Order: sequence, then C-alpha cells, then structure tokens
Amino acid sequence: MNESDTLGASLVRSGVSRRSFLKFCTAMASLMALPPGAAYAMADALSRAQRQSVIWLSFQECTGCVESLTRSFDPTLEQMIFEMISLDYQETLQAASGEAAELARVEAMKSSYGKYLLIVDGSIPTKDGGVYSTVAGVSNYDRLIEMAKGAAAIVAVGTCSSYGGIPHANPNPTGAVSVSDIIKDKPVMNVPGCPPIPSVIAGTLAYFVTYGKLPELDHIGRPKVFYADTIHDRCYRRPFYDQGKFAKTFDDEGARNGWCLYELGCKGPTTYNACATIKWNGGVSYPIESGHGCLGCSEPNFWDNGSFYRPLSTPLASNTHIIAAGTLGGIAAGVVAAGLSRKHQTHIGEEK
Amino acid sequence: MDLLQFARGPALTWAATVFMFGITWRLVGILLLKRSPDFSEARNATSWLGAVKLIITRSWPRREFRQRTLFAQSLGYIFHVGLVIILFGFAPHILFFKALTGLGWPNLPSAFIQLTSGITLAALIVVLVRRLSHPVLRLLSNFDDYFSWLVTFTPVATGMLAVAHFGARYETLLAIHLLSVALLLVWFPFGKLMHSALIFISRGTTGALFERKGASI
Amino acid sequence: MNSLTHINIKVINPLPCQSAGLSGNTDAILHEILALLEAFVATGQTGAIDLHSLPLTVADYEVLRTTLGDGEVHAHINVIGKTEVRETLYPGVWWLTYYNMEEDIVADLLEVTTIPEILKSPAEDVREGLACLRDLTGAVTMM
Amino acid sequence: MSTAEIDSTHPLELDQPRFSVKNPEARYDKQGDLSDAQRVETAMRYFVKDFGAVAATYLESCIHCGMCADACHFYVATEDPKYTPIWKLEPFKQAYKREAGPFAAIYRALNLKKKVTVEQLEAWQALIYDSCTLCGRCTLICPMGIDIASLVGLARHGMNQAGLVPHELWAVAERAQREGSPLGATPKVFKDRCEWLADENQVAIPVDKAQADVVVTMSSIEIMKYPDSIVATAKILNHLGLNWTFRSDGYEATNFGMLSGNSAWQQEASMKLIHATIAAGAKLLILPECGHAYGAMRWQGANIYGKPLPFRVLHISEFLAENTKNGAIKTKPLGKTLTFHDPCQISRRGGAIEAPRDVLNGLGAALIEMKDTKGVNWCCGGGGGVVTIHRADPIRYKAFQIKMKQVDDAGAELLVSSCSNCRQTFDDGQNHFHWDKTMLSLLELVADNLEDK
Repeated sequence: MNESDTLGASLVRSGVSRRSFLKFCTAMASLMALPPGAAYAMADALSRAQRQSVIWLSFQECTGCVESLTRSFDPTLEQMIFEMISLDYQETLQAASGEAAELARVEAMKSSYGKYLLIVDGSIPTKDGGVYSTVAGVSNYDRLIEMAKGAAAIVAVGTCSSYGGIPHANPNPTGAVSVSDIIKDKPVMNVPGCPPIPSVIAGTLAYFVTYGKLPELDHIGRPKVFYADTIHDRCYRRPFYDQGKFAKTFDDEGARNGWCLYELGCKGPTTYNACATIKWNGGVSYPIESGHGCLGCSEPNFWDNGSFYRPLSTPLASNTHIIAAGTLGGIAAGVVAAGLSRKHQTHIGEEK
Repeated sequence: MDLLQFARGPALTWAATVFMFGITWRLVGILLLKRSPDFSEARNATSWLGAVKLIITRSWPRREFRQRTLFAQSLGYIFHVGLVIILFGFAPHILFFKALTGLGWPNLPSAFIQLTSGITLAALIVVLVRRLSHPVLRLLSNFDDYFSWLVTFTPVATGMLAVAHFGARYETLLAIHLLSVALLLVWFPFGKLMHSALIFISRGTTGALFERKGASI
Repeated sequence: MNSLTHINIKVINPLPCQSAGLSGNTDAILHEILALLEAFVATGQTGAIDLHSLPLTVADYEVLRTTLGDGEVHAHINVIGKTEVRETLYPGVWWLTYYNMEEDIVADLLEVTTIPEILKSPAEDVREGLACLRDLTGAVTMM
Repeated sequence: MSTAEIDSTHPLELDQPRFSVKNPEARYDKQGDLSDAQRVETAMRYFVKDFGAVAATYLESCIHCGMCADACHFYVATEDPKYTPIWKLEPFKQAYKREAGPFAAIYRALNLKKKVTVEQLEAWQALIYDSCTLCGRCTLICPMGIDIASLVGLARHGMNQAGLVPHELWAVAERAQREGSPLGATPKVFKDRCEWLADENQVAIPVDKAQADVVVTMSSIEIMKYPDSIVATAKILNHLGLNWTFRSDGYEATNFGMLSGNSAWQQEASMKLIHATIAAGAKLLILPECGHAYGAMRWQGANIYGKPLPFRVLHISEFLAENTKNGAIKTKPLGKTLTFHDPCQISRRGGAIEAPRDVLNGLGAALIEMKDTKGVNWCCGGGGGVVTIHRADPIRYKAFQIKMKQVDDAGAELLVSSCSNCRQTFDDGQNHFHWDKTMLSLLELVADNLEDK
C-alpha cells in the first residue's frame, strides 16, 4: 500500500495534526466506552487505513440528520469524521449536480465495489411502485437495491431509515419502510434518533473505519455502545422517580424543582439512546434537562405511541366505545342466560 | 407493533371489554334469576339495615370464631390491603386510572409501594402454600383457585420487576406487566375474583333476609 | 417573570450520595490506580481509566484531585481546543483532560505510563519537521 | 322398599332415649325403582328448579376459603375435611354451574363442569343428610355471607326426588305423610293421649273446639316422649284464661317433609296447620318446643300459603316471653343457676333469641350463659333429621362432646332448652356418655313454677 494513500497522510495533507487526530480518537473511544487504551490502537489503525469510501443516499427524509452532523456546535471534532471518509456521493453536501453527481456515484460504486459503506437517511416508500420519492428518475427502492449490492455494510442514519420514522407513522400514506425491511443480505446498522446525536453518528462511523466492521448491535440493530441504556437509566432526574416525586404540570412546584416528568408523558424509561450522557449542542443540555419529557424518537413507532404527553403506564387509546359495547353485550348475554335458566325451571315445574 | 404497544393498546382494550362484558353478563345473569316474594310477617321491617350491617361487620370475625380463623383472616387482610395500596397508591397506576376516569389522587412514595409489594408477594406465597397443604383447602380447591391466584400474583411480581428494571428491558417488563393485567382482567369475571363484587351482593342478601327474621348476622 | 433567568430550575445531582456528596467511587478508583501502577512497575504494561464513563460527583472529583495532587509536569496541548496533561504526585500517574473548542470536557483520563502518547512527538511529524528544517537551512534532502 | 315393608321390617323404636326407626339390619338408602341415570337426571332437574337469584348469588360467591369448616361441629369434632360445610354442596354447585348459572352454556359446551354421577350423589347423601343439622353456624363465619344451611336444605329437594334419602329419615318422613305424624302420633293416638293426660293431671285439655282464639300445636316427640309438655302447655294457657284448642286436623308441628327434602309433603304438613287455625278462626298459632317446626311455619308457612297468614305465629317461648313481660304469667322464684341451650332454628336462624331469656328472667333464675351462646351457640348435633339416622351416630356423638364441654364449662345447676328435638338428642347423648346433666324444657319449667292465682 502506498503510504501517501493512507488516512494519516491525507489528514496531514488537509492540515490535521496527528495530535488532533489522536485527540479525536481519544474522544471517540471515551464516547463509545471503549477501553481507554483503545484510543491509541484506534489512532494507529486509522492512520494506516485507507480512506473509507462512503456513499450516502438520502430518501424520504428531511435532511435533519445531515444537519445534525454538519451543523453541530463543535464542528471540528465531529466533522473530523469527514476527513476520514471519502464521501463520494451526498446530494446535500456534494458540489456536483445532475448527471455529474450520478456519475460520481456510479464511479464510486465501481471503484470500491464490495468495500464501500452505504449510509442511508430517510425511509423508503414502497406504495405505488415507490413513486413517492425518486432521485434522477429512479425510485428510492430501486436505488437502495442497486447500491446495497456492492456495499460492505449499510448504516441507516436516523429513525426514518432505521424504522420508517415519521413517514411510516399511521396511516403511512407512502408505504414507507426501513432499510432493514428491504435489505436482508447485508449487515445493517441502525443509528436512530430524530435526529441522531452527531457524536453518535461520528462515533459509529469511526468505529467502522477503524475496525472494518460494525460494532455490536442490539436486537433492533442499534450499536450497543450508544443504545444500551435508557434515557431513564441515565437521567439526572431519576432519583425523583425512585422517590415517587413527579411534576404534574409543566409549571408546577415539582417542575420547578426538577422532579421526574413521567406523569407528563416522558418516554425515557422505554427509550434507548445516549442523550442523557452525551447530551446535545456540545453537551449543553437534553430535552429532559430543558424541562420536557423524552419523546422516544430513537424507538420504532415513536410517532404512534399515543400523545407525547400520555404517561407510559396508561392505555394507548381510550376505546370507550368498544368497552361500552362489551358492557351492553354482557347485559344482553346475562339477560339471555337468566331467561334460559328461568325457562328451563318453569319447564321443570310444569313437567311435575 | 411492538409488544408494549400491543399491551398498551389492543390487549388492554380487549381485556377491558371482556372484563366489562363478563362482569355484566355474570351479574345480570345472577340477579335476573327468579326471586320469590316473602309473605312471612317480618320481625324487623328495615331489612336493608341488616344488609348494611352484615356487609360491614362480616369484615372481621366474630369473637367466637377469632381463635380458629385468626391466621387465615390476617393473611387475607395482609394481601388484600397490600393489593389495594399497590393498585391505588402507586403513581403510574394512578395515572392509569386518571387516563380512564379523569380522576387522580396523590401517590404514595415508591419505596413504600415496593415494600408493600414485597410483603404482598410473600403473603400470596403463604396463601398458596396454605392452600396446597391445608386438608380442607386442598379438598375444596379447583382450577379456578389456582389460576386466580396466579393471575393475582403475576401482576404484582412483574410490576415489581418492571419498577426495579430487573430481568429484562424495561419496555419488555412493562409490556409483560400490562399483559399480565390484561390476563387478570380477562379472567376476572369468570372466576372467583368476582368475589370483589359478589361479596356485597352475597353479604347484603343474607343480611337483609336475616334481619327480616331477626336472625343472627 | 420577565426573563428566562427568573425561571427557577434547580438542577440536582443525580448520584446517590453517602456523606458529604461522595458516591464512594473514589476509593475504587484509587485502588484501581494502585493495581495499574503495580502492574506497570512489574511488567511495563501501561493502563488507563476513563473518568468520563464513571458516575462521579463534584465532591468525588475534588477528593480525587486533592488526593492525587499536582506533580512536576503540567503541559498544555493546543489542538482543536486545549488538552491538559498533568503528572500527579505519583510519578507515572497522569491526568489528561481533553476539551473541545467550547471548553467542554470531551475526555477525561487517568493514564499509568512513563509519558502519555499525546505528549510524544509523532515519528512522522518528526520526519516532516526535519524535512522542513532542512529546506529552511538549504541542506540537501536525503529522503 | 314399599310402605308396608317400612312398617313391618323397620318399625319404630320408642323405648330408647332417641325416638326413631329401629337401626335397620339392611340399609335401604335408595328409594323407588329409578335407574341410576334417572336418579341423576331427576336430582339435576330438582336442583335446577331451586336456583333462584339468592341461591345463585351464594353459589357464585364461594371463594373456597374453607373457614366454614371451623364453624361446623362435625368438622371441628372430627377434623375430617369432607365435613367442610360448602363441600357438602359440591354436586349441587356442580349442577348449578352446569345447568343454571350465567355461564352454564359455556360449562356445558366445553364440559368444564362434569355431569354429576350417581356415585357422587350416593357419596354425598352422607354429607347432605348425616352430617348437616342445618344449624347455620357456618353461615355466620362465611366471609362472603353465604347462607350455606339454606343451600343444603335446597339440595335435599333434588336428593329426595331422586330417591336418595337415608333409610330412617325417609321412613319417618313417609310415615309422617301417611299417618300424620312421624312417630306414630296419629290423630287418634293424640286425642287418646290428651284425654288420658287431662284425666291424669286434672287439667282441661281442649281438643277440636270449633272456635278458639288460639290454636296450639305439638311436636310428635313431645306427644310420644315428653307428654308432660302437653300438660304444661294446657296449664299455662288455662292459667292465662285463653280460649284455646288443639286440633286433631292440625296438631303435628314437625315437618319431616321439609327435613327429608320433599316439598310436596312439606307443603301438605304446613297446610294442615294453616287450615286448622283458619277453621278455628284463631288469631294466633302457637308452635311447640321444636326447632325446625318454627322455621317451617314461622318463616316458610306464609310462602307455602302463597299470601300473608291471617293469624300470628309464635314459638311457645315467644308466647311465654310476651306474657311474662306483660305480667300475665307470674312464677315462683326458681333460686337455681341454669344455662340455656339455644336451639339453632329458633335462636340463630329463627330470631327468637331474647324470648327464652326474658322467660328465664321472669323465673328469677340466675342464667349463666355458655361461652359461645345465642346466635353462635354450638348445635346439639341432632337437628335437620340427623338424630334419626343411626349411621350418623358416631359423628353425632363426637359433635355432642363439644356441647357437653360447653355445658360443663358453664357450671350451672340446670340445663334448659326450648326444643324437644334438642332435648331427645341430649337425652341420647347423656345415656351414651353417662353424663350427669339432664336437659329440661323451658315450657315445663314455667308450668311447674306457676304462681297460683
């Protein structure tokens, strides 16, 4: 391998010092709770690795995930991931457009066939032949199938590509599905969140570039390093939950005292994400710290879990009409049963 | 739809429907059976007072029976009171009722609920052991007794695990807890758990009939 | 209430405290340092502890800081935000704190080693530096 | 077994402390010639017939807590779980769930409750008849308030129709139906006895007066075993100067139709008394010292009649209490301590709890209550027809030991009750255990101590 092709060399060319690279690796290792020594190994491996070819496909999405990554408060550190990858196709970020852009994609696919990392944000509409979202006249569905073939692995960034997200929400007019609903023969990692935490996107990509494989995933395809604990497990308000102290409204004494937001519909207990530890906007805060319950955006179907303000322990819907119908049915059944018994008894009485 | 959504959604809806369907079916089916008028000359005209009296006083044993039933009565009280405290004192449960009825009330500290749950579970286990070992209870017991015990025990146990986040992921534990409640609701009208409603009717019936005669209640 | 600052939000410390705000984790960390240092002396095996991943209270930090103390070396590195490298009172035990440009801590490590990697000049940089210096002095490039 | 056979091969035994039919050498605990299937079918039909809202409420409510066992003298005396009161109703409950309850259709369709078998019914005969005195103590302990005793009474209907009544009980019931009295006190015997007693005791005993204000009835046990009670009754009523009479067309207050579970016989026996009272134009019917006679007429009589009775019904103890309290009856002070045994059907289940105490109070007797008294008094063990059944003797004697201990613990000089069936059970127990206590009659005690006018 030519040394000038290595990531280390290219970093130097673009003015990134090796110390800052080591610092990036240390921060990423700490973030992913890798063993502390792993940072050096990571830095070593990365500096000698080739730049990872990445093709980023945006489907039925809002670009929030890309915004999250590129507009983070701490651009230099997280954005360094862009120094480590060769982002060969990204509609929002690339300079090329039109046929030139598509050509770049085909080019990258050919040159790195079997090795490139495919990143997807946005869900894939499947209804009516996938006509609801197309790029260059090709449906997202067809494009995903095409691009997945040569990918070493696929990373679904954001809840839409991970689980269908908001487009998938009831009644799901476009028949939106997730990447893993379609692609079954490639490793797929989900990095959900609406949007995901930038460091989490960067960290998981760094892991793949370093180790050439996806990190350990949980049962719904999320990297365990970031999604092993619930928001609730790591929430600074947790002691109030344990004591049974709950804010009842957003402006009561409990809310002012920073009590638990469970009763205001916080989905923290069932939401697996790193918001409570990594936080947002460069570690400034996260929703609960700002006084609002967790929406559960990194979980499948978060949009369909009733109101954001409906507590977890309550039924999702109050189907009083069904229950009322059951009650009336019960009365009818009781009347019939008693009637039959009475008739039977009268019959016996007459027999005598 | 994941397990928790199923538990919070269709499972609870249908369980509640079966619950209401079964309860009304059973109660109406009993109460609409024939009733013969009583032409005998009443000793006490205010028989409803007897119903009230028996409903209240039968909640503890007469002095004469106290010695022989003290253990069983205490045990019954412990787990019944425990269940009431857990059901109506725990904040998430209050939210559940509030979502259904719009009525809310202050909750008890979670640690106290956990302690109560522990005591209740222990009492329920003693109840089962007693049922399995006492000759009279063993003779009387049938599927209903054991199954009703199970559907009472399970929500308490799974609830404790869910609160402690122990044994599985919280959403799974919560789903299992809610499903166990759904099972309880579905079984409730068809087994002995109906005694929570029938106790008033049964006691009231005897109380009224006996007060009419001036008989001992 | 005419300004956001009037909203009286008290952020409480979530960790269960025993006495004086201590979680009890400092003892465990000190014992781990001891074990790492023993291993380093015996076999030369370096080690590290990631403080970021441990639940520590402000008081815990304070105790750790005063117990380990400041040793002879205190270095600053200026790359994408600053990085502080301090040797503690116990030679071989280093405290490294990495900040980002907003001065938030992005990594906080205790390292047991002779000298932390990040202080060393990377070999490639040394070679490149040599080349630059040669260019500057007009010496013949031998590379 | 035919009627003739009962008379000839299983005659009455009237020379023992307990009056019944002789202990049969061969038991015939099945009556009629129904096939097993017919017996089951009949029992089911008659069980089902009785499931009204009240019985259904009770049968639905049992939580199998087993506490009723702790109230039952047969269980407490033997600790045998089969004597748990609610267990005695198992086939009855089974029939209810399968045939009449709200979920009967489901139970039948899925066969969740099996059909009752004839073996089951035969086995339960000993529980429904031999080991239940219908005393209702269990009713008081039941946390659900289930009146178990009333259910046993209902269960006997189906058993009777299926011909599954214990030999002796059926024999006395049948005799009562045929002769007008279970123990041979036919109208002729009764009239002869009254005539003879009147002569012997120099007391007027009016029989068959066309018109009277008060009609008085007797229990065949009194007529045959304790005729002094007839004399005592006459003395007191004469003392009060009442226009009263016995009626040979309605004198027998016992109702073995009810005890054996034969509703038709029960109805016939009750209607005799009702018609006789109405015929005499009486305003008051006095029931004798007999427990179940009180329940049968005081609480069921009007319902059998189908409308309110045109006369009052009083137990003799209630009658005595009324006249003691209003001062019409004055007695010499007794000057002895005594304890009172509450007959279950009169006290606990009949509601006449204070009446005998008012009478004793008038007697100036020092009443020492037993430890468990009044409504929770322990049963003598002989009620509900049990005392007639020889097969039940062993457990009846065991249960009687509870009673003996209770009486002994009270430590009173005299032992009094107001039920002749209790009285003969006590006599039998006294004889069996060679006990030193003799049961006295409240009525006789009053009559013997009347203050002369």
